[in-house]
Amino acid sequence: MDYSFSILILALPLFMFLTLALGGNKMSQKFAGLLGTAGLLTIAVLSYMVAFQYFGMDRVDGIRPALMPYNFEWLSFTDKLTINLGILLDPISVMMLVVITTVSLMVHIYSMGYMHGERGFQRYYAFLSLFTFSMLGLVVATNIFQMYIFWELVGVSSYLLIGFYYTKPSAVSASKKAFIVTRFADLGFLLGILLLSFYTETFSFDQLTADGGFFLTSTSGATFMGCSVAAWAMALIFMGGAGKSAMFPLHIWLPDAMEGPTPVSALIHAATMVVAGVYLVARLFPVYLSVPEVLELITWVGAITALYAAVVACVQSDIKRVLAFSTISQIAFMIVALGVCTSMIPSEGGLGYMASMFHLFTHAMFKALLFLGAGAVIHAVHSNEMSDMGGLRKYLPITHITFLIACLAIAGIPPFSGFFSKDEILAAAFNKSIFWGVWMTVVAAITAFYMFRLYFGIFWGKEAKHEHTPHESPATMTIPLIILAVITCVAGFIPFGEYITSNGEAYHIHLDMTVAITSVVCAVVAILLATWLFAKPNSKPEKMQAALPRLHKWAYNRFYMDNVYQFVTHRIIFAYISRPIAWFDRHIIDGTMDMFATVTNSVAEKIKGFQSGKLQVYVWIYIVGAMILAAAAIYTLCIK
Amino acid sequence: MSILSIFVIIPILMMGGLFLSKNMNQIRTVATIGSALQLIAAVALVVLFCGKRAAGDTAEMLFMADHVWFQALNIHYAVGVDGVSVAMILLSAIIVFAGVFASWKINPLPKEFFMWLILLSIGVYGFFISIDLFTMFMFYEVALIPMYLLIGIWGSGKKYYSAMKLTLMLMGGSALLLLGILGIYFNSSADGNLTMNILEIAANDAIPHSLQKIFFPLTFIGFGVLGAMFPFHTWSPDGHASAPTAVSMLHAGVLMKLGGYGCFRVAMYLMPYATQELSWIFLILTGISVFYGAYSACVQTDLKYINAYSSVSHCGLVLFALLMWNTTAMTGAIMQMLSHGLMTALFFALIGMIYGRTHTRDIREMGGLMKIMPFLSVCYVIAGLASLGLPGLSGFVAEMTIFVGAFDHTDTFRRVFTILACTSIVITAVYILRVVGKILYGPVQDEHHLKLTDAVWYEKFSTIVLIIAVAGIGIFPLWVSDLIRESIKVISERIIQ
Amino acid sequence: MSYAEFLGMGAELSLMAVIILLFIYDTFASSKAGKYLPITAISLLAIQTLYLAFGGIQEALLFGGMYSTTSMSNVAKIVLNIGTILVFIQAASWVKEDDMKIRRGEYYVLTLITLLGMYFMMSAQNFLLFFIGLETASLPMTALVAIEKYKENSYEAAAKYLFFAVFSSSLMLLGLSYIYGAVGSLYYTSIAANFAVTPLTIVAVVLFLAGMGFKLSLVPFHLWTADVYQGAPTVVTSYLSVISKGAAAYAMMIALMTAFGNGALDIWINVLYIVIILTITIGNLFAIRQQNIKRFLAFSSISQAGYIMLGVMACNNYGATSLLYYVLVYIFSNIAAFAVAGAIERASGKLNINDYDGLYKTNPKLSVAMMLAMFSLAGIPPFAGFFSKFFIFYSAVETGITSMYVLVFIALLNTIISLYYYLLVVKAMFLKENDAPIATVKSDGYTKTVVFITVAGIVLLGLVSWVYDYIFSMVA
Amino acid sequence: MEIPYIYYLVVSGVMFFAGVYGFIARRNMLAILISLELMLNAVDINFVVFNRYLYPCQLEGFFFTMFAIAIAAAETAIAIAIIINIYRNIKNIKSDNLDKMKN
Repeated sequence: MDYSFSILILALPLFMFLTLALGGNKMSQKFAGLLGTAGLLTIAVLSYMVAFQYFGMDRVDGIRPALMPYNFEWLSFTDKLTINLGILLDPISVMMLVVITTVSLMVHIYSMGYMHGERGFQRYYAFLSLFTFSMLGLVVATNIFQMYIFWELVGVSSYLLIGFYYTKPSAVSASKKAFIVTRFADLGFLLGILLLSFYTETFSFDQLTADGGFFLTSTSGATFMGCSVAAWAMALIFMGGAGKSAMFPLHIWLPDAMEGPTPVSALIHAATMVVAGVYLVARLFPVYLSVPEVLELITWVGAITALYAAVVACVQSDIKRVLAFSTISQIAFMIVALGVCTSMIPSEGGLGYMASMFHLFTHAMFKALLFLGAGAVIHAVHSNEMSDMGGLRKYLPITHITFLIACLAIAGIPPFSGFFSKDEILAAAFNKSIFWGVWMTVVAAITAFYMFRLYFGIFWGKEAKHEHTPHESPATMTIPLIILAVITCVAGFIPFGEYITSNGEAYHIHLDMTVAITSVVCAVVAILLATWLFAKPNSKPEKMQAALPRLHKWAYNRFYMDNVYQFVTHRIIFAYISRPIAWFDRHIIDGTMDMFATVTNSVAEKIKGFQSGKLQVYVWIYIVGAMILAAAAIYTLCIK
Repeated sequence: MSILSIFVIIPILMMGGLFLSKNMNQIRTVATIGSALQLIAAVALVVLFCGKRAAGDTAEMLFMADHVWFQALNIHYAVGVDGVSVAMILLSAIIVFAGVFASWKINPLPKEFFMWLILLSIGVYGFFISIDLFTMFMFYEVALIPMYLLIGIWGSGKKYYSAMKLTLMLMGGSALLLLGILGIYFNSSADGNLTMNILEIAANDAIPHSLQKIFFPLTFIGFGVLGAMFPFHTWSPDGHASAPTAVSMLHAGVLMKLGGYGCFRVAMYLMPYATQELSWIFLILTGISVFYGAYSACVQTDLKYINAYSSVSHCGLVLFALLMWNTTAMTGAIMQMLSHGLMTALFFALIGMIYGRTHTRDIREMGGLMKIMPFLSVCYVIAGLASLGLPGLSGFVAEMTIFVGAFDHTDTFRRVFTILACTSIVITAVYILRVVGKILYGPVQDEHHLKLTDAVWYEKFSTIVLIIAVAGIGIFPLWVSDLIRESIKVISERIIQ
Repeated sequence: MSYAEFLGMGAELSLMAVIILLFIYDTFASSKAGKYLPITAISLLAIQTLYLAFGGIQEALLFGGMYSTTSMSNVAKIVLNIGTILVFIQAASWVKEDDMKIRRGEYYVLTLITLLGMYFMMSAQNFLLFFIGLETASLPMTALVAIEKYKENSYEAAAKYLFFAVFSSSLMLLGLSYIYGAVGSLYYTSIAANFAVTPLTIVAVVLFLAGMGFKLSLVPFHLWTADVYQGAPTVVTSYLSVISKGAAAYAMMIALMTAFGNGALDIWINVLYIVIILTITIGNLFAIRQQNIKRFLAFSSISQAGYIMLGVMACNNYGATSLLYYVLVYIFSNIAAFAVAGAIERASGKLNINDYDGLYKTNPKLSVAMMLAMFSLAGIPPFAGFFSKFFIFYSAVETGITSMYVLVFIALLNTIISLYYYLLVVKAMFLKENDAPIATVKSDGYTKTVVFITVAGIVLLGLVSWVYDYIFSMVA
Repeated sequence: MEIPYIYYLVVSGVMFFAGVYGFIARRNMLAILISLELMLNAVDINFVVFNRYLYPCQLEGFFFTMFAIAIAAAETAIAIAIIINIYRNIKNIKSDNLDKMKN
């Protein structure tokens, strides 16, 4: 079958970006918006075609082979190591294509309403296209270095979009923070790639993942600080993923990233870019399987993050921050799901792979929905603070309904999509060990709790004063909500195992009833608790705060992680390294150089006395000099 | 008469033209036409070179020519280019071209300014084309001395001090160099017929190991001073800070590359044994300058100082990669020279333009320029992204090549320094974003800035030329790296064997 | 000895002829015709130079071996002649002044007599002739230094020069007498033949070096230099700084290479080693602090003398060639500097470096000339000074002795210091802002000519390799 | 009986260094001039003595001495002229006054 048109999926957004960036300020806002949206619509259609073709194609001995319609040499380091740019089509990349283009399309449409009349509207669309281009390039990467390239590009486009309101200092610092933290993670990624490529002498995925054995043999023997080099390489690469996917302790950039326009948060910081880490691990899944100790690490990181983020989300008052932390926690679910895998075969411990991909898919939809909904709310009340909201359900009916659907989905209530995917994850966790199962179930329960705290806080509770009564958003904003809501309702029934599994063979999803029931029960209990606390305005929440103040305070301040970072960057880097170095440079190094000059001058000053102008002194020096020279010569030649 | 001599003849003619020209317009015409011709010639040279290579001419140097100059001392005027020199010539041509436009409204004494600038470019071109030690050294010094007047007359700040310091330190470097060159020459051949021709010296390979250990440090430090190697870099912050725009561009963009070029063309190529023996010392020094420069850039408040220190860091990376002496790393080093040359030139051009409007370079006194002068700000962001190694711009390609190459060494010592060097990409991001955040974003600091205007056509032109070059290398790196690699191979293999 | 042999000393004879002609002209010319004296002197000397160059003077050994003409000495004389011509051109505008009118004849005659003395000194193969030449060169020089006898400082300069000269020459005589006592002859060849290293001969050689060190103003025998240079008329100073220095350097090289060539080699090599280091360094250190341009150039010429001595140290053909070449280049550079300084002095009476602030605004041509001279002295390419320095170092290292590398290294470090103070002058002229710079100088044709010629020389002497190769072919 | 030549050398040496001392110590320029004469004549004695005793069969030293005397005379003439000139200008001939130019 012919996939040559798939190049357009990359070419078009790049073209859109260039047009909007260079010609943007010539064209009207409306035109720019329509242009961008139209472009993205085409891209979406194209990627649906690809998906249709790809999944429509019948299996070759049980699996769908990976296709590489394009793969050309971009830069060659050595005879073996070359960076190629190309397009790799396999189940997960095609799935990602669908997710990205869908959400991106929604966001494009939505933004026409949300960003209406903003300064730099064209710039905004240009950046969106740039991001779409980079993200698509990332998912279709044929080799790890191409992935790194686009990895950096999504980083920069997210930087640009977070800092979109560049006159707002908070936005600027947030964008800076986001870029630098992820950059730091990418350092690990880069070092990992270097290690990996040094031993395997290849970047390309199909060779790396051919079978884990190849990788192990090529690095066999080499160890560093007790661990095998393979483990180090994969751990470092995961560090990159953790940075992008905001895993603890590299998560701190994501909450601040909410300074960007809300649609951006929906697209980049909820649905697509932040799952890049998950995608990376999934991409290298066979390799990770060959280094179980790293998988163990991944599981722990994911689990801790999930719990941490969930707890913090319970007490945040800024609705976007709540969503941000829920995002972190949900991604952690996917990470855990990958971590708990033990083999390639879904039925024997490889379930998590499918589960995490499934959750990635559903989560992208309902989390985008949540953010867009939150955007609509903010649009209506011009504030992010829960205290300025409450009782909005009669003003924003559509938003209310869609938001509720999304909350149910994320809480894991059947029949919404979130239920199915999360259920698979929990099942996978229980497969690994009861410990992880319980842990994740608890987290799921907390998730339900804080989501409904949020829901009630926005749409119920007592009304806040509004200077002008809030009103429902324009159609451009509501239509995407509705579409996403619909997807959220039906996505759960997609036979996901047919399409994506760890070993590529079809796997029939069957609900593990015990797991499902426990999780649903927990969720319902949590929701009821939330209802009891927040549905009607009352003093119970304050009482609870008073009951355990320390915990609340810590949670509210996100366990002071940001302060730790503040300390590291400003105290250590700036005060204790940079300033001393700068001082050393100016005073010691430079001082030495200047010292040569000053010494020379002072010597010149000292000896000026010889030139006394007195003839007889001159003669005296003359004869003494001659005598000394003679004496020296005699000493060297005759006596010595 | 080789076509290479064109690169020396055109500037000389330009100086004649400038000398005769009466008013500003004539000066500009001469400068523009001349530099354009140089650029065309450089491009033509690249094409011819690639053509010859493609035609299977595998000689180490092409377009060679050799005229006896001082019979008695067998000093020749010998020229020839390999891929590296071609790349460097192209770089110089681009930057000179951009520099002419960057100093379109130079004042006072425009005529003298351009004449000195062109004299400098004569030195640069001559250095890159010549393969005779004496001629090379002569052109090297020709390139150095105009800096004194260019900074001293048209500079700003404490220009006298900076100019004097720069000149004296570089001359100190060339003093070591001269001794090294003489030493190399007098040991250039086992059988009495001495030569100054680099290729012949390399072919003879007659320098005794014991002497190599003396002359290698002499030459390497001698060039390293110009390459801003720690601890001989202190001329560069002051020098750059005080220099006028075009001069900073040429100086950081091209002149500092003379250092790196000389380091491998003379020091490493002619004395492979000493390179292997002693490279560790200089690895330490250059490794230091890589992150030392980056860290000191973090706390500077003067735009030009920030750039100067980042130049220290990047040029340190160049020498660092050279000292890894394997083909990949050295190729990366040359590409880093190219990319750093272009983007630093871009940086200094933009800083000059911003300074020309705000009359301050202190980042604490600026802010929100993105609103006021969008074009310059966007260009600045692009330059910044290039500098912190964003894929699709030249910096990324060079750095990645360097790191991959440097990683080829398995011994712990080099590993550690490679990883240290890698960390610089994070620090770079820190100080670049710090500046961007402070001066381009955020609220406007100074009400007077609101009246300022954006770039005018010649400024736009000069920046766009550079940006195109930066992006060109970043997006299509393959031809550059191929151009460089096969020439580097000869040298690296010579060192490794 | 026949007439034909006698032509062997054609250089001296022709010079004497020039002197006599000038003398007659000066004596009998009417005051009206008198103002053509300078051009006459210049053209006569030029003719004589051409005769030296193309007159086909044979190599000869006359007066029982006391006197010898070689192609090398011939070249050396040509070099000195060129310098003298340049000085004469420079002097032409000076002798037009009123209080010089009556003395212009004396000036030219005396100068040429000193030149004659140098000729003899350079051609000598016997210390008697050498000594006579030396004194013939230095005694009229005293009169020249004092020629503006009512001017401030001139008598002081003259007194210092004279007493110092006689003192040093008497020390040198003492040395020569010991050599005579030890060897029994004053012929270079026979001294070289039976020279034995004893404390006596060592003292003798050192005293000889001291005597020459005075003329070359090597440290520690240099202290007269700055005062005399400052006190003497600028034209005389430039003559003193280039011509007599060059002649002394050449004569000293000949004496050291032939008379003290083999036996005494390691005596003077070691002594000179120390002396060179002292000379270059001390000269530089003093030059840094000078304000008066003439004193400044005096100290710079001291350190230049140190570089010249490197050629003597090399003690081979390269050394001799490089020495002559260096002297030639140095003549051009220094005379350019003195010509500019003199022109400015005559116009404004200002001699301090910080009076030159902003000179470029008012006198672009002069300042450019001065700058090129400074660059050439500092050894900046593409100007001749760079080449001469490089070749001097080349010849020194060519010996292959390690200590020579060290010496060259020290010299190189000193070039940095020297660059510093040469740049100070450039800085004053080009960089410094000054609202009241020296007014535009109306310089006459002679000054223009000399500045033009010297600048042309500075630019071309290096790039045109023919000069060096010619000297080399003459030396070898 | 004959006086050994070493005695002459002692005399000449004493003369010479007396001259040096006088040159450095005396302040009157005429005295300095006289000291110079002492030095030159001491050297002349050396030449003559060496010639007479060591190399009696040649005349080189004698001739040298003659030239040296002649030159000394010339030098004295110039010196006197200059001293007179100084006297005209500053009305004394103390060598201390010759330090207008220094450093």
